[in-house]
Amino acid sequence: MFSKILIANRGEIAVRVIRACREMGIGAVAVYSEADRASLHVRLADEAYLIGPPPSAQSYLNVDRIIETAKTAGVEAIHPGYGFLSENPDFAMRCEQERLVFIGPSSQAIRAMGGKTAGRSLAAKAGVPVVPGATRELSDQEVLQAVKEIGLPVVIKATAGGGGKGMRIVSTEADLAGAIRAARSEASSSFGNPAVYVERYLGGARHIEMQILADGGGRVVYLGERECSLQRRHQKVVEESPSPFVDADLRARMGEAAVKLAKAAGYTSAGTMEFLVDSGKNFYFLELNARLQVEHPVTEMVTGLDLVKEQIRIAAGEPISVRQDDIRLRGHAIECRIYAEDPFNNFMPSPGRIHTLRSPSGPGIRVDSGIYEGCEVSIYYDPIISKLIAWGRDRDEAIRRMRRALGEYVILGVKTSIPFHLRILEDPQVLAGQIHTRFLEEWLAKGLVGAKEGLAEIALVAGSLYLHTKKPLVQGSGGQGGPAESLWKLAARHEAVRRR
Amino acid sequence: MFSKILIANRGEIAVRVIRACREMGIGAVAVYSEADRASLHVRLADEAYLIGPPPSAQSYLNVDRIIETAKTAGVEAIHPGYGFLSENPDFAMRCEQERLVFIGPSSQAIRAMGGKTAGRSLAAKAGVPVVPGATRELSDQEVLQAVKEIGLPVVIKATAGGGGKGMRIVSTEADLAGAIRAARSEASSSFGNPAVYVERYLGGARHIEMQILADGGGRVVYLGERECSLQRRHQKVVEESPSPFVDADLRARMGEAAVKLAKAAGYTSAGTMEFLVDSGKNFYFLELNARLQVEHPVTEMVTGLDLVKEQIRIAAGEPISVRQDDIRLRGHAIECRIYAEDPFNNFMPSPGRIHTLRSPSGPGIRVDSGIYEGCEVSIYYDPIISKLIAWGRDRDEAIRRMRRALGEYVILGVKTSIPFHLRILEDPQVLAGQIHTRFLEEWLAKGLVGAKEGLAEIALVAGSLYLHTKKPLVQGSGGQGGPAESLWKLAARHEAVRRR
Amino acid sequence: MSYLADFQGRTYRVVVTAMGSPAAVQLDETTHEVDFTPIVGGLFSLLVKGRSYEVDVVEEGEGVLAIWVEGELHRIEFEETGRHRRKAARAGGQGKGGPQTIVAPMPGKVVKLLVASGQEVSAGQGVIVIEAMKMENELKATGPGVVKEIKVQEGAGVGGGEVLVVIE
Amino acid sequence: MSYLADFQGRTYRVVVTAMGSPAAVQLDETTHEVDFTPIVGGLFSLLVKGRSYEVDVVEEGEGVLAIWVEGELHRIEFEETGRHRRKAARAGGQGKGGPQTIVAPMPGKVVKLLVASGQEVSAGQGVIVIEAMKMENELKATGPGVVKEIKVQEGAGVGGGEVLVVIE
Repeated sequence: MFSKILIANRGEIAVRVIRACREMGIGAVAVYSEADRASLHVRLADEAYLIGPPPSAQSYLNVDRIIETAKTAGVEAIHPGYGFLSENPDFAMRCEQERLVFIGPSSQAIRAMGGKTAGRSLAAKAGVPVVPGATRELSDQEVLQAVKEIGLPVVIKATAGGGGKGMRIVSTEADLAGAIRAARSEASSSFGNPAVYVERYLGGARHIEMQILADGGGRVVYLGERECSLQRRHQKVVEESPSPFVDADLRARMGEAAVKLAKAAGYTSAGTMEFLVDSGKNFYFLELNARLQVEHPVTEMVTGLDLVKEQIRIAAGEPISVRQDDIRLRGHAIECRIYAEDPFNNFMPSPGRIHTLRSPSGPGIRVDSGIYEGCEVSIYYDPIISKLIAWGRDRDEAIRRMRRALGEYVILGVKTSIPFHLRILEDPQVLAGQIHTRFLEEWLAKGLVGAKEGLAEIALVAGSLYLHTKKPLVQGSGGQGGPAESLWKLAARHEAVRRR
Repeated sequence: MFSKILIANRGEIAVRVIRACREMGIGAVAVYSEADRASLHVRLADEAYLIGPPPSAQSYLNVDRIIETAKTAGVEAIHPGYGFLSENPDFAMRCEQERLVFIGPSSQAIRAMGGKTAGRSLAAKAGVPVVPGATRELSDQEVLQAVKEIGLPVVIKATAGGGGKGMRIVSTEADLAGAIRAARSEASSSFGNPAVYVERYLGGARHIEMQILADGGGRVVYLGERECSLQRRHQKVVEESPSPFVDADLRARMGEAAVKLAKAAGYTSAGTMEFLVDSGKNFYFLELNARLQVEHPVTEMVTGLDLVKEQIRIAAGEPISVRQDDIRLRGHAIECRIYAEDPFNNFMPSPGRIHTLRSPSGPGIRVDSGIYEGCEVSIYYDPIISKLIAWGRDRDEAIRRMRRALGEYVILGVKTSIPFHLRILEDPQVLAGQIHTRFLEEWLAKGLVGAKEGLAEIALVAGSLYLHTKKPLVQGSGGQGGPAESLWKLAARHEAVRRR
Repeated sequence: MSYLADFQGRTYRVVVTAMGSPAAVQLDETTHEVDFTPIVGGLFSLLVKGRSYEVDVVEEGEGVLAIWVEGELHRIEFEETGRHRRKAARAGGQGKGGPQTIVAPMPGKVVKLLVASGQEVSAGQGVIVIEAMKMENELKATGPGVVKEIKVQEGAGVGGGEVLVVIE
Repeated sequence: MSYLADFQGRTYRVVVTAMGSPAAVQLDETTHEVDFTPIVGGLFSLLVKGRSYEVDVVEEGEGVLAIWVEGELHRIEFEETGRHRRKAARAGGQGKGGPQTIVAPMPGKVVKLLVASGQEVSAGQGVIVIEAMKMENELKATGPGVVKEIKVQEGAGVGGGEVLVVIE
């Protein structure tokens, strides 16, 4: 087993990997940009090294600097988290060359499957159904041509994409050029690669993905599915496991297809096969995510496995710790991604200082967070600041726990998606599990429900008392019956409270 | 189902019950003493009512006031938590008379089993082995007489006891009188009942208890055991489920004995049968805890059940939600009780203001806490301020997660047992599961290991930099090379950090 | 102490008639007895007829309070009555037909300008693309007009609230 | 800036030779380069040769700092060199044979006095019982002596650090 690992990432996922390292007795080495000196992952790591200025291209994507740091710190392996360099075959290859273990699939496997187009073409060869569209990257001109063939609506996707970045749905020809430009630009800044392709957009389908683990000894297992249909702008918003739509038969068919594909690609480590599933329970392979997923905790909570530890063990040459027959899904888990964005203002990103933070806890609740009270949410990076995960014996209990925990979660100073999540999880269709990939967009088009009724009075009362108590005592400006005296009483009461 | 419940308790357990209510859509009504106006349970409840001055006898034990509050608030049921009125048959009977549902066993069942002596005598009749000793409360004189018969060492116990209160082990005759006095006095102030009895003290045995649920329809199930041998002064310190000592056969034998006893007593709700288990896997009934236990979360984490919800359902006349055959223990859970006490100064209670609080989270971690940053830990109540629970696929992973989480848990302003727990969970015998009820006392007699080496340098460096930076800038008092200028630079850097 | 409080287009009269435990606050016609207890920082615990509320208060400007109750934000402007200050006229003036200002909704970077000075724009037309937190956000014209002034260039960093483009 | 720091019976000489990022601190013979970053309140993040430490600092008195590093508390007394103040003599004087003071280790209530004024006590003998947080704690004589003064009575509330009984 490794004695020290470098984590080439930041935020909640770096914290997640640090925790796994600590539990395994492995030293955790963080890297940070100048914007992240005071970040939680730096504080919690055993060691931390500066790797460059705030923009990702100069820090978290700076391969030379990261490799150099790994050597200085004397680590044996690098965990890339998700995003950044996690699916970059050149980085994986560079690690291989430098005799650093890349905690993920081999560079060959990433090339074979990690790029979205390569994965599609391999799947088609292996006999797994794929969504109609291109199987290689396209020029702008070729995209226009392909769209003519497959028909609108289509989705433009970055071949190196992930997390909804570099992805645009296009329903009218007029929007095509702009969408290609935006997708390339986002892809370029997020993944250092502007390549895009196009595929048919299957509206009304579900996005369901299958988690697999594959080790160097040839064992491949599937860990059940995740339902990820609740998306906005192709960003997953809420994920759950199991899917309310998947029965044992469909799970086995999808799981076996995923295992077949992983074997065909010589894939190792944790990976996810994304599928679109239509109402007839037909599934179409979308892409392989050749890394840990943001939403891996829901699988962890229903299987009891720790996917990061499995990744590390596999990278160290150890076998997966379970056999297919021993994998049991228990209960139901659901995740809400807490974004720093304003759901009431077109989901505008909301960087800033978190001046107040109260986190939920108690039965069935897990918080994977990269924030703390007083921290800065930077403009430079992804707006995921925390993930809230709830487990219950069944879907109903999981959702009730999630709502309870969302109600306890107070993040002030930046806007967050918490009110959005609370409203999603009260929708009757969501509660019934009747969702698809366009569900949230359609639901949002109806407008977000505003503030609950009846709280304005409380706010008005609280505000006036707040102003009243903070007023300098000398300034007794009229009012009914000796305000100065009553203010003194109040001050005395506060003192008493404080002394208690 | 109830629409509103009053929680006749405070601290972490009141918060725990509030969370269950919220998840069930039931209104949660808190009560509080004058010392608890700013407590977490008051903040989180839907409603909260003052019930008296700080001393428990005038507030949390004030039956009339609690009943009156329940009626004013219009609740249908009362959850007593643990401690306080939870095992008081008069309170349960009063609820019954006032047509309020007591969320716990009937007053009859508490009388039959809840008092420690009554439970012992019923167990003996039912053919469940008991520890030798008295089966009724004794006068001081009778205790002395009984000790002559059963021989030293003995343990003096409050018949109404729980949580290690009103309990004293006596090894020499000289200590007997003082121990009886102390036990009666503690019992009186904790439970409003000075009655004590005596039983043989079985050194070297394990304390293992069996969780049961029993509903009004006659269904009784057992949910596996908890190993609670790590105790100090008869207070449990670390609990786990399953016990590393219990195999399937012993579990079934103890579980069936517990079920038999519960049926004999006409017991309903959640309850715990405590046993001493010797090295030959013989078990002796100690007592029934006719309430929710402090350590119930470890059972929840391995069974997936929510015991508070089960209690509420049973009280509302609904059946237990599982059958015996459906109960599966998954993985391993361990709990550390976080006490406000100083492990390096004879575990002196440590009330005060918590000025700094950072709570752990992430995979497998649950925090059931009654504290927040800025809160006061009162001198009036029990020193349990939080419970940290870790789940893992096996005991090793659970312990590693617990150590990781204890390392993340920072509570400053009061002393806590966290360093004590960290040291316990590094002991080779504890790791091997070789523990018994005297283990911790013997282990403590060897002396607690002090601070880790090598950190003093960091403290010295940090302290000097702290003093240096907080110094007023005007006061440039010598030193090497323009301290005033470098201080300005530092200030500028801080500003930059803040603006980021 | 008496306040006029503006919230969502309505003005409320709020009078604190007694402090202490409980305090009394008259809101329009009704008097509320309130136990108002400071917890820590801007967090207060309110008990109103037994109902428990957690309320976070942040002062955003003189008399302007952001108040969260049960997760919902209320931004309220309080003015003490008897003080004869006039409120400043509301900033912006985004009414139809008048000049529009396209303002950065958050700190970020200008990725692309989609219009040129002097160009005519229609309602809903994209004007500028701002990137923050790895997401591109296209800001649109709220109504038709002519681009009068472009105050930033591509690649520039901008602060939240900064005026980027003026359309007349 | 240069300090003498007393920790666990040893005195260290600590000199801050440079501020900035990193700062430099000379401890006895060795100079440490330290990135010392304030996080929030009394929490600081230190990077020393890449090693990351979270350090909480609380000022308990002038120059007296309680410093937590990785869960371990260090109580250190710093004195700026060049300032010619003498440290106050250490309080207490609990040496053998001298007068003992039995001090309340925490706020609580006197449950029982186990000795009377003028009574002889032996080492380890129980002197007084204090209750706090529902636990009774018997405070014992650290050595033999005679009870000189009892400063509290049964049932009284006492503050942490309050002298309860004096034994000579």
